[in-house]
Amino acid sequence: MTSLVGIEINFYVLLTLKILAITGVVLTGILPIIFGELKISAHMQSRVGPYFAGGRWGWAQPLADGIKFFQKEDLVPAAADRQVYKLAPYLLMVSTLAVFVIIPFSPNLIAADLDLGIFFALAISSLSTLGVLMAGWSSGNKYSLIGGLRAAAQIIAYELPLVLAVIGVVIQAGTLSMVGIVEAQIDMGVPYLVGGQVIGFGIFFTASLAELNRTPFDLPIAESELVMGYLTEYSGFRFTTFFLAEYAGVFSISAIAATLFLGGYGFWGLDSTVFGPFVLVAKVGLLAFLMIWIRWTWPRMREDQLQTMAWKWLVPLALANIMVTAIFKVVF
Amino acid sequence: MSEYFDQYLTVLAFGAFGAVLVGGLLGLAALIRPSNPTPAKLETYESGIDPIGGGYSQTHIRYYVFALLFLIFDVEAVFLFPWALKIESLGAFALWEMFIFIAILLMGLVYAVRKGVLKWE
Amino acid sequence: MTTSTPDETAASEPVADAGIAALAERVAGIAGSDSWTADFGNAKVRVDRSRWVEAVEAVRDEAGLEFFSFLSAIDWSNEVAVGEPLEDPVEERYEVLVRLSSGRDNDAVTLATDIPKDDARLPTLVGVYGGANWHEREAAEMFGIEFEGHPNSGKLYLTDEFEGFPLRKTFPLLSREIKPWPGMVDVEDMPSTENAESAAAASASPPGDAQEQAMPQGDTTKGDENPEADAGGGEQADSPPPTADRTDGVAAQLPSSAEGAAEVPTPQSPVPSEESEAGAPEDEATE
Amino acid sequence: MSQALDPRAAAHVSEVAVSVELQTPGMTLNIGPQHPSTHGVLRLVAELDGERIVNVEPVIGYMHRGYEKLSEVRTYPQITALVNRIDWVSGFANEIPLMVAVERLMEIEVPERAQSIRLILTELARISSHLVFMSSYPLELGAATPLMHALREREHVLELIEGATGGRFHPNFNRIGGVKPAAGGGSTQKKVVQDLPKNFLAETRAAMDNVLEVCDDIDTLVTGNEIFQARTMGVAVLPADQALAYGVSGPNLRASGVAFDLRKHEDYLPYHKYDFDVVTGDNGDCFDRYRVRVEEVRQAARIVNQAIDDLPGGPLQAKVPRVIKVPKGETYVRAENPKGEMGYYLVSDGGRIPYRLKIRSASFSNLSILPWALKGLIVPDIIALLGSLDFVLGDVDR
Repeated sequence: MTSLVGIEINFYVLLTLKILAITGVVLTGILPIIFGELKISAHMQSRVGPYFAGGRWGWAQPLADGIKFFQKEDLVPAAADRQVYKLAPYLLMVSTLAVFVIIPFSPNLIAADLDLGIFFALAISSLSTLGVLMAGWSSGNKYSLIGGLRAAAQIIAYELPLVLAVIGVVIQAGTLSMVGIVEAQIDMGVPYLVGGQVIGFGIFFTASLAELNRTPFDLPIAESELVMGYLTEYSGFRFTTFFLAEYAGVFSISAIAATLFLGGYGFWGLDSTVFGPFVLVAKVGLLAFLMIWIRWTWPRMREDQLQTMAWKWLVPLALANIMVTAIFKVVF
Repeated sequence: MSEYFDQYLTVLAFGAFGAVLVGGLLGLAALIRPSNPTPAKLETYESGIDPIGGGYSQTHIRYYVFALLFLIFDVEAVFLFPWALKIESLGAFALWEMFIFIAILLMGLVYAVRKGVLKWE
Repeated sequence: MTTSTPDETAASEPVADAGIAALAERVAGIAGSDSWTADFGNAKVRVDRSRWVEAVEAVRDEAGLEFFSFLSAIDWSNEVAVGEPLEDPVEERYEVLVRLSSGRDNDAVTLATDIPKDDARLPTLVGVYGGANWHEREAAEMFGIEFEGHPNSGKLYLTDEFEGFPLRKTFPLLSREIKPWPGMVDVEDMPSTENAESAAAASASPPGDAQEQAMPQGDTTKGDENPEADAGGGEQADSPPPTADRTDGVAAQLPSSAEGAAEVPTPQSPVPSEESEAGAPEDEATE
Repeated sequence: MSQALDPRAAAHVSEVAVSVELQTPGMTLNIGPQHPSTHGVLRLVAELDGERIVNVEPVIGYMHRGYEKLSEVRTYPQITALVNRIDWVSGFANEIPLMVAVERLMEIEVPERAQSIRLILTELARISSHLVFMSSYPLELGAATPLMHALREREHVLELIEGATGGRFHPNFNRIGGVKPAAGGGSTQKKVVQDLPKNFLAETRAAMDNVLEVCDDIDTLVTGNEIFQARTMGVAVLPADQALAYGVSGPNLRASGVAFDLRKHEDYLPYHKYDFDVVTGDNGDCFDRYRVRVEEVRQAARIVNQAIDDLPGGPLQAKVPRVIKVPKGETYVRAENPKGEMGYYLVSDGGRIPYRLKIRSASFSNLSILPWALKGLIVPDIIALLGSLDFVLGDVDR
């Protein structure tokens, strides 16, 4: 028996409630991010962007797109490896949703505060690359194949800085639990971004862009080179699954970054149990805006440059960050 | 034990929910979407003309050495997590020990860079 | 990144004909030829087919003409399937042209060689100028000239199945076979007697007057309202609509219908046309 | 391709041999004709080893319209309408060399005002063409935002061209011996000759200010960007000697350090009256090709401003016979078009239609260096090189 808000409820009922609540939060979280991507990019480019769907500001555009994709024909290329081709979106969505288990929206509103916490999140989230690789390989398309291979190369380059950047936080907090990390920051009075992990945050954010395949690391998709990379052959709602998973990924990685470095659900003077979810979503919005901003500003890197940057700069920098953090932790 | 089990049951449930979500929505879409495949539609896309050879042609993976390096450092990261958790209680000795560990690994990286294997060729 | 105004070009003035003649003479010397012309700003040196490659190479190295502008050919033919036949009969041959220029100043020369039609072969220039590759492929598929030693002799523009050599004068233009081009209206007589009369007047009076007499009222402004009309349409919009009187034969017959007009000394045609309208502002400005 | 001339090719052949030893059969990939980055319908058949290019064979001709053949059945004024469809991004500039060639054979002196108007519109065409490049090139490298900013200014420039000529892309504005009275006025019935629209000069001046501003914006947004520089600097270098031998011209040639600009060397338009610099690059890489174009927009704006300041008065048309018959003769007139050297080799036998019209288009020669230049690059660099060559398929295929 577990408690959500202090009332004893049957575990399975609670589980269902959690799933529904978090699905609701995620949906209400990613639809604005998708809409934000459309609108923010438009305004950055002196355009208006979506305008008609839904009446005001075109707010219903993401929904309209979803409904449109819902009606589209779903094609599996004759040359494709059908099983793998169909399995790939499942794997992607499963790994993306499983990450939401450990995101603390408030001290109590968390699906499961695992002991392994952040370690689990890192492990599960990199599974999505496997989905991408499967999609690329099984399409029977050369662009997709190259795109899938690029995705694999990318995770090799960026998984390590991502993990090493987290270790700095773990040293400071002394726990892997997500709630524990947030509470440590609340105790400390400032988020870790200010409290010693500036470099760690920079590395984590850069690497998470790469993990999400977003510009400037959108090599696996690379529209101008590989058409749509591993997504080239996907159509209809199967394509939408990838699309949703991408934005769910934006949400989850932003939430993890907010939890690790920006103090998660905590904010000075606000009661975490009540305002926690709003505070977290606001921080997620901030990071998502940063990602959108970067995407519509920067060109794309080349994969050799990406590897060089990861191995020659980020990995040594992350190790140095660990050492300095450890020294501070032991000495002071 | 029970709580541990419950926690991972939650994880499993979330994973299952993801699968059900995709499957359910795809199934729902299958009810209303058209399905009219023709050979031309099922052709893989290669810039508008018939593909040359198959899509599964052999290709040269340039990042093999990177993959090896990744493996080594990823294992290192697994070692680092427990150390990072307990460093406060373990004190200076653990600090030095891990520094030596990291230094040895870094030497490997420097060696790889000097050998030129990190050039994308 | 530098922005510069090269000294030798800053004061570049229109090229004097004498300069071009001198250039042509000099290049002819280098190419080992004594046949050159320098008309209309085009220094042209005629070299013998047997010395083609070495002449081009010598011109590149000794005259410093290292910029490869283009290579193409002319089909000198007395028999034509399209267009108008030549006024004076010529010797049947292909003339291969290569245009070379300097990358520093305005020196530029056309080298030409004649090859007979029954033996349309020429050694390739790919070894001298890399850029000759595509140009020679184009000339080969368009004229049927074989460039010996060319590393990649496949078709460039046309499909592999295409038969014939489109730019030969004897190659018919299929669309013209099916439907003759209405674009020749500007040299055809108008159906109305009024215009026929003014035609007589036009041939006897200076252009400005003829212009006014021949101008059907309001017709010329029509083109202005429709400036984006497509290729043929844009031209036609400026002219009166084609009439039943126009030539309906195939393209090869067009010249014969135009002969009448061609015999009249300029200005020949009374029909308000693209040119007549374009001429209007000038006439008025000078009045 | 001659091995002796081409040490790079030889080096690549040895590389290929190494790959063969490793028994990695390559992948053959079609890039184009339906591809986001091939500017239309270019097709590259690339043999890849991983992502590295072993050999590449460009396939062109999807847009071949046979303009040289069509020219042989059209009168000279009709050909104008054909040629401004060759490089449609700078339609006006295509007409100029043909007009000059005809005028040269007919020995017509074009009035000064017409020449200046031609010059202004040619430079506007150059600006609009280069703005397309400045917008599409970053897009091909993955940055979507500069596209909108550069295209917005191009729209204003196109409006100017439309105001003067009546056409945005295909002005068909030149007449043998001068230019056509503008679409806005030009009623011959009223005997009023109105050549340029009323506010043309003021609007052009304002547009030039905006163009210069957008150049600065693009500099801030793109030129200084480190990722952009990493993607373009030192990538796909075209050495000057190779560029010349392949007939690469225009900004692509100047980026390789050759200060060759036909506006300085030829007299097809009165460029000698105006002050402007020939922009050259140092390395011949993609970055230089980009930089040269941005700088050329500034120079073009400078020329336009000067030309507006002292636009001569006078007639728009020389006296020409109403039916154009070009005397017997041959000439070649070339002009510095936005894409490079555009030339017409005109052979007339004295009739109303040309006997032969060879169209030398810049993009054709610029693109012919591809098989040489692409060897040994990797897939992302193909796009970097293709974009930096700034070709238009209509100009390649004609």
